[in-house]
Amino acid sequence: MAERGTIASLPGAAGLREHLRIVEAVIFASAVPVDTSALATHLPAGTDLTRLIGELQSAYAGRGVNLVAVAGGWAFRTAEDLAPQLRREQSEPRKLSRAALETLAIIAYHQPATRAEIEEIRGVATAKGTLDVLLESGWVRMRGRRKSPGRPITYGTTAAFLDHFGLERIGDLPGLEELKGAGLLDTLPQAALAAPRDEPDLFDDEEPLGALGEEEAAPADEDVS
Amino acid sequence: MAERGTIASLPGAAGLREHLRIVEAVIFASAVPVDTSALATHLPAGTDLTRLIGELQSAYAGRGVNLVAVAGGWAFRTAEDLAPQLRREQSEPRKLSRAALETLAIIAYHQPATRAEIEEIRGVATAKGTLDVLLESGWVRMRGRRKSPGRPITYGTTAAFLDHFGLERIGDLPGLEELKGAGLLDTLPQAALAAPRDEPDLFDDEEPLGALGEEEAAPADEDVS
Amino acid sequence: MTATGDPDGAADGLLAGWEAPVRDGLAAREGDGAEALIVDVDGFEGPLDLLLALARTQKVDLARISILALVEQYLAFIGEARRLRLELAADYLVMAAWLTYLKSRLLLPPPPPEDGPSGEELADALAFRLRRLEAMRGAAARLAGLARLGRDVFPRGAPEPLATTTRPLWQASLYDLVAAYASQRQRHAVTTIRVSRRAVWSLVDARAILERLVGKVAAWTELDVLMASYLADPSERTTVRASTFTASLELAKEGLVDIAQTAAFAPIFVRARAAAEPADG
Repeated sequence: MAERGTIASLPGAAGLREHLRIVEAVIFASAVPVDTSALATHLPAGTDLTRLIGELQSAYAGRGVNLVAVAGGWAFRTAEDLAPQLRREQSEPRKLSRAALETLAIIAYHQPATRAEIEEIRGVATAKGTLDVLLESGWVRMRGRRKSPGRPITYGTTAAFLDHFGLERIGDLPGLEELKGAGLLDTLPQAALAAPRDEPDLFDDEEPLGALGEEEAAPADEDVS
Repeated sequence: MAERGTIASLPGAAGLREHLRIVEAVIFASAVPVDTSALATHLPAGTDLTRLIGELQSAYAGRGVNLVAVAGGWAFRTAEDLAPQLRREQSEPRKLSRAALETLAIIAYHQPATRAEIEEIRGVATAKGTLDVLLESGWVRMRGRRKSPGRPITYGTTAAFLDHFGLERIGDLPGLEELKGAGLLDTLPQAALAAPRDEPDLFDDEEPLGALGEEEAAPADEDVS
Repeated sequence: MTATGDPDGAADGLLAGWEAPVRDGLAAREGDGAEALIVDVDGFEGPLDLLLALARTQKVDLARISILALVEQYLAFIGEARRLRLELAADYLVMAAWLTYLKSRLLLPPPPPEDGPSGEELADALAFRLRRLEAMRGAAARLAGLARLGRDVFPRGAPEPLATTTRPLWQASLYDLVAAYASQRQRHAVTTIRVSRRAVWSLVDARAILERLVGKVAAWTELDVLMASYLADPSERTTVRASTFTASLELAKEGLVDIAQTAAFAPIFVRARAAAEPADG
């Protein structure tokens, strides 16, 4: 490595070790993923965070706690394979109904998606309560409104969704490439290839929610399709 | 990391290593310190918990996170010595008080100015906090001491002052005539205003701050060129 | 309705614990074979779900499914349900009507092109929707199979909120600064106006001067004329007059001068009194 000499001549191994300790402590302290810009505020400008995180990640590889990239940041999580040993201590999280899980999957893979689009895919009206449960879980959010007749609300997933399912970004959804390749993420056959997008900014065909009307005052009865 | 080697090379082989991972994960995931009896429920009967905890504790010694005994149990805590680095700095915009603003203005226009001179112009005593705030803001600095009885400290503005107020040099401050022209002054004061000067070098009637007197005990130790 | 021999597939589809059995359920359905399906419609989530279940009985890839055969199966299912007088939701009937139309399109010679999509195009669209629904089912199952936070992996149980120190960021504009300076120079100007001492003639001064002047004049002389040289300054005129008049009264009382005035507001005359002469003023 060309940089080696440079690094060795920096404050030195002690400095590097100190930076490693800080990164470790900051991520460890937090229950939610910490992104690199937040980490950078604790370190001198110009610190090579990628290298520090790489070091830390390999230090924790194979341990009972791992450093993982999730929801656009870094977090310590118990090792997946220890689930059986840990589960007894923790109460099971609430199970999602089949309809809710299916709706969540459709929103995740097709976002931004309107209620009408979800119903078109499932071939059935969305039961009252299905979207509520997802909104309440914090995994789904109202993004804005589609610029189309009726200005229906568009739904998308949140950072909490990525965190919960251990995904670094929405592009890491399982089987995404396969589905995309088969054209199954399109709203209609022959439509342009689509990919799910969960960027916070609204897209060209979306507009802000605007003042909450009576329609969506409670997330339950928001069907504006 | 050295610690990884330690764990990997433990004599107890795979079983011991697995037990260490479980202890690590259980303590990490717990919201409260975990006592040994709670740990024991996750491990085969007869496991030497004292040894496991000892191993884990030394693996984390000197790291950013330590395994500590608290409240009758075991918990991970960020290393105490990192507290300053973990502290998040947040800057909060705040307006200067009227007194501080007036004092700052007098220092700007009449620098180098002593506290007595400022008070003479303002006609009121300057509260101790007022000058402290200005020194803390980085806009005002102690220049030196006036060569006069009592050797009072002289105050002047800094480069940060010019920067913040968008002035290229101190002479760009609007003069009395200009203030009158702008409608800020009804009449011109009798005494003409000497041009303010903020050169870093001391003037003929100033001398270095020297040893800390009781007056400037707190914020004084900044450079006086 | 339940595909027979499929205990956990469609029957519990609505809300109950679906996550774990989903893949098994799909597999079981596929393995179900062509046994008679009709028992009950409750297990299906709408007509598309029913169609998908029926399609699986064809034991072929959904891409190569016979839509015509599927339509026949669906219509047979609906017919059987009606024969058994089962309650059917309206959308199942709507789907049945549409499939009947599709069937006629597929069987009859193609209509003129302007008469809407052909039977094949409609069949393709239906096949696409079935494939897509199945794909999303699979995606949901894979999502559910991911290691989930709070079930399979756990975050730090006792997060340590990082301490925050607030550093004030002082704000002031050049206008604030300049206005503060101006306003307080203004105040300063007001408070230091020096009221110049008003010149006041004391009674003692006035008497001394009057004595001196009258002593030389025996004839009646107008007081203002007598004092003319002192009344030149307008700012002192009032005080000179008042003090001189008072002094003249004092002198008259002591018999040193005579005073005469012909009418109110008329000029006042004075003269030194001769020792023997009685006053006549």
